[in-house]
Amino acid sequence: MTLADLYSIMPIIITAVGALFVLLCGPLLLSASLTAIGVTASVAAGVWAAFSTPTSTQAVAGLAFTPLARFLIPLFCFAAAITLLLSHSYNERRGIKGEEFPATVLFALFATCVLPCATNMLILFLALESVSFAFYILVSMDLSRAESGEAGLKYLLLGAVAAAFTAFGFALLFTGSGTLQLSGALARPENRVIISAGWGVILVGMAFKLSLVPGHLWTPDVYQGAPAPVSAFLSTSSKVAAAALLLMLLALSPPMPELRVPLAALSVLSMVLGNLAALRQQNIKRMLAYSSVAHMGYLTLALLSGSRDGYAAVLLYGAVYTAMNLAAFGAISSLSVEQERELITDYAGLGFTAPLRGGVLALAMISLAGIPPAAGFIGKFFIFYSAIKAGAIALAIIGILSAAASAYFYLRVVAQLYMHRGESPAPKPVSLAEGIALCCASLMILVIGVYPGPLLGAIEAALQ
Amino acid sequence: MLPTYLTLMLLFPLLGGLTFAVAGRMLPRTLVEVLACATVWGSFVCAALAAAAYTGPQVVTLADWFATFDLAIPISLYLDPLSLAMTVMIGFVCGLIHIYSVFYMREDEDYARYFALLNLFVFAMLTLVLGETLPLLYLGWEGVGFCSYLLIGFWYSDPANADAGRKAFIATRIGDVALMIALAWLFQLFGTLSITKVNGMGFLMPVSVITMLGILFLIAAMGKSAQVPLMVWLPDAMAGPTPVSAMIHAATMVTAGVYLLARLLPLIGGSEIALAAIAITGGVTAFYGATCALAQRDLKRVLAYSTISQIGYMMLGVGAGAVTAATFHLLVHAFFKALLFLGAGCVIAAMHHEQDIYKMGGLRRSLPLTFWSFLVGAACLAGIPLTGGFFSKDSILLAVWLKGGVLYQTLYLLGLITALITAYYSFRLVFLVFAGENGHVHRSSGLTVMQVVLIPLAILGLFGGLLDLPAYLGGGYLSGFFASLPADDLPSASHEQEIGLQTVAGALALVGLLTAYLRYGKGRAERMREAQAQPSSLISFLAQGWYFDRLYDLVLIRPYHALARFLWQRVDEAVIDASVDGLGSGVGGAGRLFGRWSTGKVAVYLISFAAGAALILGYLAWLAL
Amino acid sequence: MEATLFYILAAVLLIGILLAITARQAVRSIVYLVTSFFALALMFYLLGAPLIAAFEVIIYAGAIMVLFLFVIMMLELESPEKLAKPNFKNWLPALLLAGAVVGALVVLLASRVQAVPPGFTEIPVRQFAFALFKQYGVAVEVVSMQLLFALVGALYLGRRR
Amino acid sequence: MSVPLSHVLIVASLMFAMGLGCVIAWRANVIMMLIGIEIMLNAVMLTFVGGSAHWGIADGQLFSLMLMALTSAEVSLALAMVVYLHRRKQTVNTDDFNSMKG
Repeated sequence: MTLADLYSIMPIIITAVGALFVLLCGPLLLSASLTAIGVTASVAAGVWAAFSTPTSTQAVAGLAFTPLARFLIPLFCFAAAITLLLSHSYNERRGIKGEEFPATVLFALFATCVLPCATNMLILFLALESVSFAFYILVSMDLSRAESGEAGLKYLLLGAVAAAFTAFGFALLFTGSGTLQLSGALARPENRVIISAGWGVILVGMAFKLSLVPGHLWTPDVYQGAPAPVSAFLSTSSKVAAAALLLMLLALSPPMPELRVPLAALSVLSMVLGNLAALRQQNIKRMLAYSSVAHMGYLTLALLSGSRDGYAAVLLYGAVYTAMNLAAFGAISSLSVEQERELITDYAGLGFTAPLRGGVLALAMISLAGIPPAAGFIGKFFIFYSAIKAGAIALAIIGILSAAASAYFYLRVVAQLYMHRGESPAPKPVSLAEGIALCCASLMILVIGVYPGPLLGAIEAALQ
Repeated sequence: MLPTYLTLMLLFPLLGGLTFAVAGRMLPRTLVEVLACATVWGSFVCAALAAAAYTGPQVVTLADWFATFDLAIPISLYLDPLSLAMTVMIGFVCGLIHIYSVFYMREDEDYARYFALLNLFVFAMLTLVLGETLPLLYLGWEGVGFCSYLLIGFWYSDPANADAGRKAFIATRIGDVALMIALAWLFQLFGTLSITKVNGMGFLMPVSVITMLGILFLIAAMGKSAQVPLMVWLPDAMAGPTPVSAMIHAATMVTAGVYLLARLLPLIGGSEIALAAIAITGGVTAFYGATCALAQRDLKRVLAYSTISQIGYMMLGVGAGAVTAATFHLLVHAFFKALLFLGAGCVIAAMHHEQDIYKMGGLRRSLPLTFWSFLVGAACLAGIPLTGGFFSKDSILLAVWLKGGVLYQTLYLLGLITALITAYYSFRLVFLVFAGENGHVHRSSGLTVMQVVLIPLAILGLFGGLLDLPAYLGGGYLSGFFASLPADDLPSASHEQEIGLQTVAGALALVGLLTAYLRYGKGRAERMREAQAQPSSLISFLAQGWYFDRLYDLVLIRPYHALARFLWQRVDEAVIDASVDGLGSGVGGAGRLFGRWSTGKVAVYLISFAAGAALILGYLAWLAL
Repeated sequence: MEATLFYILAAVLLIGILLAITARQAVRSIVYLVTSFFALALMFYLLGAPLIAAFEVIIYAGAIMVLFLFVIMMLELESPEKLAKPNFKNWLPALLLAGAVVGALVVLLASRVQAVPPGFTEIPVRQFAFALFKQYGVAVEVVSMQLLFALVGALYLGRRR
Repeated sequence: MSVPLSHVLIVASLMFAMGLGCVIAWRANVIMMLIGIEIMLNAVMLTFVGGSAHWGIADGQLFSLMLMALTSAEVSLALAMVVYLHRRKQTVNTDDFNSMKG
C-alpha cells in the first residue's frame, strides 16, 4: 500500500476518524463544536473526493476509488453536512443531547462512502447494512418522544428481515458463481437459475431499502417518528446508496430478462400507490414518505431500462432527489417549535411569517411536483426519456400520469403556505446554520434545474 | 442584432419578475410599478425592433441547455411570421394591461407579488411563443399555467377563489399530460424535438400515428384554450383581478392552444381526421360558449364565455387549415377582448365591485369614454361590418366554406348561427350596462387613466381589419406576410363568393344587433322585471354552462376521490390486515373487512413484505419450471 | 458415512428449529435453538469449515443466545400466561407465505442439474486467514465500526434520564 | 463427502422459510421475532459455507464470519431497544406499538 493509495481513500478515512474523534472528545467539547467538527469532516471528505482523480485499481484490499464513487461521495457528504447543520438547532429545541448524534451521522456517512468504493459483495453488503444500522440508531435518537423509539424498533425489525433477504441473495449469487468479486461474480453464465434466484431475493431486500411497494409500509411510520433532520438524511442518503448498490450490480451483470417483470411491477406499484396514498395525507412527513415511495418508483423505472442513459438518469435523479428532500425536510425541521408541525394545515401562512423557510419549502414542493424550472423537472424528464428510449412506453406513460396527479398534493402545501392565514405559533428565527443549509439545498435545486450541464457531465464521467 | 433583441425580449420580464419576487417588498411601490411597466414595454420595443430587422424565418440558438448523452436540447428560438406577430401582440397588449393594472390595483397591498407574477407570466408566454424546441415550448406552457394558477387565486382569502385556481390547474393539467405524452412519443418517433425538424418529417409516419399525435395535441390545446370538454375552468378563472382576466384569460394564455396547433399544423395537417377533430371541437365550442354567454348575469362571465366561443372560432380556422385566418382572428380578438375586459374592469371599479349586469345601467352618460370603447369592442365581437372582428371572423368562415365537404359546410352553418347569437349577446351586454338610467358611479383618479388605456385598444380593434383586408379590397398585409408559412395553401375564393359570404355574415350580425335592441333596448324595463323571477329551466341550463360542472363532479371527481380514499385507507393498510385476520376466522365479511382497520403494526408490514417476496420468487420459479 | 451424518444432522437442525419456533416459552425455544445450532456447527465442520463451526458454537450458541436469555430474564417475560401466543390465525399467513417462499426457492435451486461439482473440499485455516486479511481487510474495519456503534446505540438507549 | 450442493441449499431454504414464518407468526413477542431473524441469518450462513465448500475457496466462510459479527451487533442493538421500549410501555407485543398509522 502506497501513500497514493491512502490518498485515494482519504474521504473514507476522514469520515471514520471524524466519527471516532467526535465520540472520543464528545464529553470534553461543546455540542456546537462537535457539530462544527462533523460538518468540517464531511465537507473535507466531499471536497477531497470531488477533486481527486478516480482510479480503477484497488487502493486497499476491497476498495477502489471508482468514478462512480467520485460522483456519489460528494453527494453523500453534502447530505450529511446539511443534516448536521440542521440538526444542531433542532436538537437543542428537542433536548437531544450528546455526542452520539453527530458521531452516528458521521458513521452513516462513512458507510455510504464505503459503499460505492466496494469491489466485492462482502464489503458492499457490510456497507449497506452499516448504513441501515446507523439509521436504526438515528431514528430512535429522540428519547423524549415515544414515536421515535417505536419507529426505531419497526425499522430495525423490518430492516433485519430485509438484511437477511439481501444476505441470502448474495449467498446464492456466490454459490452460483463461485466468487465474491463484483467484476467476476455476475458475469458467469453457468448456474443461471441459482443466480436468478439470488437476484430475486436481492430484489426483495432492496424493495425494502428503496421502500418500493410492497416493502414500503415502514416508510411513513419511520419518517414520522424520526427527528426531522434524520428523516432528511434517511430519505436521501440511504435511498441513493441502495439505488447505487442496485446500479452497481445491474451494470455489471449480463442482461437478466427475467428481472424485467418484477422490476416493472415494483416500479409501477410504487409510482401509482405512492402517489395515490399521498393524495389524502394530512401529515406532511407521511405525505413526503409516500411521495418518496413514488419517487423511488420513478428511479426503478430508470434502472429497469438497463441502458447507460437509464443509469445516468438514476444518478441524476439521486442528486436531484437529495437536494429536494433535504430542502423539504430541512424546512420542516427548521420550522418546528417545541413540537414538530405535523399537519399540512400547520403550515398555513408561514410563507409570510417565515419567508426564507416558507420559500424553501415551496420550492422543494414545486420541484417534487416536477414543475420547471426546478430540478425535479429535469430529473423526471431524464427518467421518462430513458424509459421511453428503452421502449418501456407504457410504464413511462403510467409514470407521467401519476406524476401529473402528484402535483395536486404538493401544491396543496404551497397553497397552505401562501394562500391561507394561519394562527399556528410563530416559528423561532432561523439560525445561521439552518439558513446556510437551506440556502445550499435550494440553490442546488435551482442550479440543477436551470443549468444541468455540468452535473450531467459529471454523471457521464461517473459512468465510464 | 436579432439574437440580442430576442434575448433582451425574454430577459426583461424575467429579471423584473425575479426582482419583484425576491425583493419586491423592500422596494417602494412606485418603483415596482414603474419597473414592471418598463420591463414589458422594453420587451415590446425589442419585439418591434426584431420585426423591423426581420427578413425571413430564422432559428436563433442562444445557448446549449444541455447536450449530454445523445440528447441535446439547445435554447433556441424560432422567429417566423407566426411567432413574430404573436410577440408583438403580446408585448403591446401586456404593456397596456400593466399600465392599467397599476391603477386598478391601487388599493391592494400585495403589489409585489402581483407584478412579479405578471412579469413572469409575460416571460413564460414569450418563451412559449418563441421556443424552437418543444421542451422549451413546454416550459413556457407550464410557466403560464403556473402563473395563471397563482393569479386566479390571487385574492386567496376567499376560499372560492383558491378553489377556482385549483380547478383551472386540474383542468389544464389534463391537457399538459397529453402534451407531455405527445412530446415523449414524438421524440421516440423522430429522435428530435425541434419544431422545425418535426414539422418537416411528418410524411415519414403513417397517417394513423399522425392522427393520434394530432388528437393528443388537440387535448393539450383543449386544456389550455378552454375548449369543450375541458372548458369548465375558464368562467371560474374570472375570480382573479380583472386585468389578469384581460391579459391571461382572454388575450394571451388561452390562445396558446391555438398557437400550438397552428405551429404544428404542417405535422398535424397530414391527417384529415385530426384536422376534422380540431374543426369540430372548435365549432362545437364556439356554439357552446355563445349559448352560455346568452344567459349569464355576471359581466365577467359573459366575457369569459365569449372568449371560449371566440377561441372556438380560431380552432375552427386551424381545423380548416387556415393558419392566417386563425392568427388574424387571434390578433384582433386579443385587442378587442382585452378592450372589453378592461372596459368591464372600469365599469366594475366604478360600480363598487358590482358585477351583476342587471344591477347596472345608465353608464353611457357617466362613463362616456368607457362606453364608446366598450361599444367598439362589442361591435368587433359581434362582427358588425367593417370592424376588425368582422373581417377576421369572416376570413375563418370563408376558409371553412372553401374547405368544402358536408362536415365543413355544417360547421360553416354552425359558425353562422354562432355569429348571430354572438351579435345578440354582445349588444345585450351593451344595452343592459350602458343604456337606461340609474348611473351612479364611484369616481377615482385612477379611473381616468384606466379609461385612457382603452383608446389605443379600441383603435386597434376597430381598424384591425386593415391587417388583412379581403382580396377584393386589395388584399391584406398579413396574408402576404404569412405566405411563407407552409401548409397554408387553401383555394382562393373568387371576389363574388367572398362578398356574398360577407354580406350574409354582416346581415346576420345586424339582425342580432336589432333583436338585442328590441329586447333589451326597448323592452329593458320588462327584462329587468323578468330577471327578478325564477329563471326558466333553459335559462338556468345555459347559465350553468350546460351543467358541465355537475356532470364532471358526478362522473370524474367523486369516483376519483373515492378511489384514492379506497386505495389509501383500505388496500394499503386495512385489507391486508383485515384479510389476514379474516382468513383465519373464516368469515371475512365485507363489513368486518373494511370496518376493522388496525394499522401501524409491524406484523402487517412484514406480511406484505413477505407476500411481495413470495410473488417475486414465485414468478422466477414459474419462469424456471 | 459422512453423507448419512449430514442428513441426520440436517434432520436434527430442522426439527430443532421447528420446535424452537413453536415452543410455548421463549426460554425453551432458546434451548431448542442452541441444540440446532450445535447441529449446524457440525454441518459446517462437515462442509470443511472448522473455524466457522467453532465460531458458531462460541458466538451463537455461547454469546448471542445467552444474551437473549439474559434479556428474557431481565424483562421477566417468563410467566407464560402474560404473553399472547400465536394462534392458528397468526400461523396461517406465516405458513402460506413461508411455504410459497420455500416452494419457489426449492424449485429454483433444485430444478436444474448443477454445473459439474468440484466436490466439497476442506479449506485450511491458513487459506481462510489469508483471504480474511489480504482480500477483505477492510471488511474487518467496517464490521468493527459497526460493533462500536452497536455499543454506542445500546448505551444511548439504555441511558437513564 | 458426497452430498449434492442442491441438498445443502434446500436445507438452507427450509431453514430460511422457517425463520420467516417465525417472524411473521410471533407478532406478539419481539424476542421471538428476533429469534426468527437469527434463524434466517443462520440459513444464509449455511448457504455460504456450502458454496464455499463447493468452490473450494474461503470467501463464503468469510462472509459467514462477518454475518456473525453483524448479527451480534444487530441483536445487541435490538435488545437494547426492546429493553428501552419495555421500560416505556411495559410490553413486547409489536401490535401495541401502533401510535403512528395512516
